[in-house]
Amino acid sequence: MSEMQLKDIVYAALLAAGEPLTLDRLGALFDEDVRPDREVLRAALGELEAALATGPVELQCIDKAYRLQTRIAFAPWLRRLSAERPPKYSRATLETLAIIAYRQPVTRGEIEAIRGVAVSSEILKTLMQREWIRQVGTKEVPGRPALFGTTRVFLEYFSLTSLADLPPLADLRAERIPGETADDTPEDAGAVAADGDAEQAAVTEEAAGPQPPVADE
Amino acid sequence: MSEMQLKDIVYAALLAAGEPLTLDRLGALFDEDVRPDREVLRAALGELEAALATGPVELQCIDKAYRLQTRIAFAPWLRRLSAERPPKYSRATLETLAIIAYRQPVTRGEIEAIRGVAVSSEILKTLMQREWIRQVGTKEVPGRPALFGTTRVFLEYFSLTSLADLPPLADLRAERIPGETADDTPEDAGAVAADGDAEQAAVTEEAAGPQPPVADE
Amino acid sequence: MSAVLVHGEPLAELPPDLYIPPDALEVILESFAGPLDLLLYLIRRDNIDILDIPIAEVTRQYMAYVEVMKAIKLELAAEYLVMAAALAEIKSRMLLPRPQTEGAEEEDPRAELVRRLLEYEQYRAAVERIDARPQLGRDFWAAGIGTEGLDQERPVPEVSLEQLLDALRGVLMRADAFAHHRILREPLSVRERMTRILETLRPDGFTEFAHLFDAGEGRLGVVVTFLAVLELVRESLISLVQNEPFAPIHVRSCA
Repeated sequence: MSEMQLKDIVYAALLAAGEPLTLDRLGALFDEDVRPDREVLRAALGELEAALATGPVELQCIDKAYRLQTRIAFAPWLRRLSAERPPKYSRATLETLAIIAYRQPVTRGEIEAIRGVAVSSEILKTLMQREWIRQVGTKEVPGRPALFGTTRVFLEYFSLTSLADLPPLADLRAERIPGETADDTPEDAGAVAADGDAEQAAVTEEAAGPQPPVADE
Repeated sequence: MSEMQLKDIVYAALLAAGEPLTLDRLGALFDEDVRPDREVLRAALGELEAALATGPVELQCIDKAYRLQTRIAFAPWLRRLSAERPPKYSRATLETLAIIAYRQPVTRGEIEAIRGVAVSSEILKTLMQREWIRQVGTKEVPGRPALFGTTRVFLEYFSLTSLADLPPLADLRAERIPGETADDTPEDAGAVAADGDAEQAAVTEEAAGPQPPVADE
Repeated sequence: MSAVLVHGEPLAELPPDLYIPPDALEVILESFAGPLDLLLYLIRRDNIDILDIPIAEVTRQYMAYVEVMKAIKLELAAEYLVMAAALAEIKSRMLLPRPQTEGAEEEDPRAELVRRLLEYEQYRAAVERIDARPQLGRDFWAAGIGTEGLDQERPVPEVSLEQLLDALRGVLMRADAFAHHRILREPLSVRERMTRILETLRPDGFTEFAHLFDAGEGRLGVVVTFLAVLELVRESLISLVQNEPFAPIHVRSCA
């Protein structure tokens, strides 16, 4: 860490994450051989809290995760912050929603196993508030985790008659991921897309010119 | 505002907004009768910038809107917040982006003429999905091809205050060809930034400047 | 010095710096973003004055690369061949005696090519500089904090199906990278039905098995429901109870 202060790294992470961070996730920011233990992290969080004491931001710990929030005294001004652009869901939120749609009924643990990272309660809360997902039961395993599934509101929002309208996973896999591969191929050469109508009509792109289906070689 | 400091209100607002805020939007946080004017707001932003100088966050101006972002020095830790690695874009994609950034508004055909190779639809789709470029009109020539330009999201992504912040194209030639005047500075870009709508406005730079002298033997 | 074999065929002519394994060669050749890129590489590599290109030599080298690309069956953009033709034309024009017209000097046959190369090179350099700029999510992050309890009237985010699928593609790529998760085992219709069945089951008590089926859905619907029930049983989400042979079967949520 050298000159960089642990307190500042923690502050930067909380500001950048956009979601509450547990001690484990804070620890994971560091290489194993220099990873601060939980006590050290807690001390840094304490330092941060003290440093923030005179400012408009405060540190909160909810359900063992830390997050920053504006002090309530600033609410009168902040209430007037109307968004100019509609906000966006984080990638994590969209991934979670997509996994629930394809894998329902599914537990949070299963979503995490697929995503490879933790799914915050915030995300599930957001999706529940939107009424796109709901708890449809609990799984009979230790801990009795909740099972999530999508709702009719979800189908309606995405104009799906049923989940079967979603493109099969195999088609998604086959598609080339933009930006990941050399993409200089003149598309005329490969316009014969293997997956014809898999490129669903819902792909709403306003690109100019005719967009041939993605060629897959 | 009483005991509450303007600087702190601005800080809280920038953090809570989740998007860059213009002076107008910052002013709108206040009742009309106590609304600070633009000069006062600018001064508060200056104060804030100074106060943040030792911390992990910095103030950045994007197209006359302000946002807070983490300092680059923290990237090694913050990169680990996400399981995903930042996307890497192919040379072809970046070349297309660069040409659109410097030559906008520009058609696909014009981009192809400069690159000497076809620009695949995939590339344009990638750039549009990232919301780095958008169609800004159509060219009044046969076929009415789409004209592309960069967006505010592009500025935000590359931390550019305005298009004028782009490294000038001329430098290169100045190095290579002693004696030739550097004439490619996108100086119009500054004016663009002034009119408040850099998103649309074009860097109206004349092609690539004068033709290089050709040695004859 | 032995010839480099590509697919068993010796290459007739190779640029002197091409003694690299064909695999690596492929990577190098694929990294050219187009014919201008390749030409610039050749010119800058040999420190050639771009304003006085020895066109015959550069053409020879260029063609050697193009031949290698063809030989290893790289998908060769048509533009490479167009450029080859252009180079050949310039070469032939250079050989012709220049008519001495008074006053205006005859334009160098290479002028247009040089102009294009210089222009392209500018953008190629710009790419490096743009890519070197701080990038959101790579070098810096937007700082933001929660606004819980502010009861702001915020519009809800809009999501397109494509964005949703795009997010899923990201997951799939990662999942492929670290393990082979079987994300999808059943057709979606079955998974959807599983959710619906869980919803209809009363939290306490039994639901009659037959009530889960809707004859109006036809055979396919019945099959989907049946598969969903089997899958739910397999995942221990529900249990089936039958008190005696031929008695009605009841379904109970395990929760």
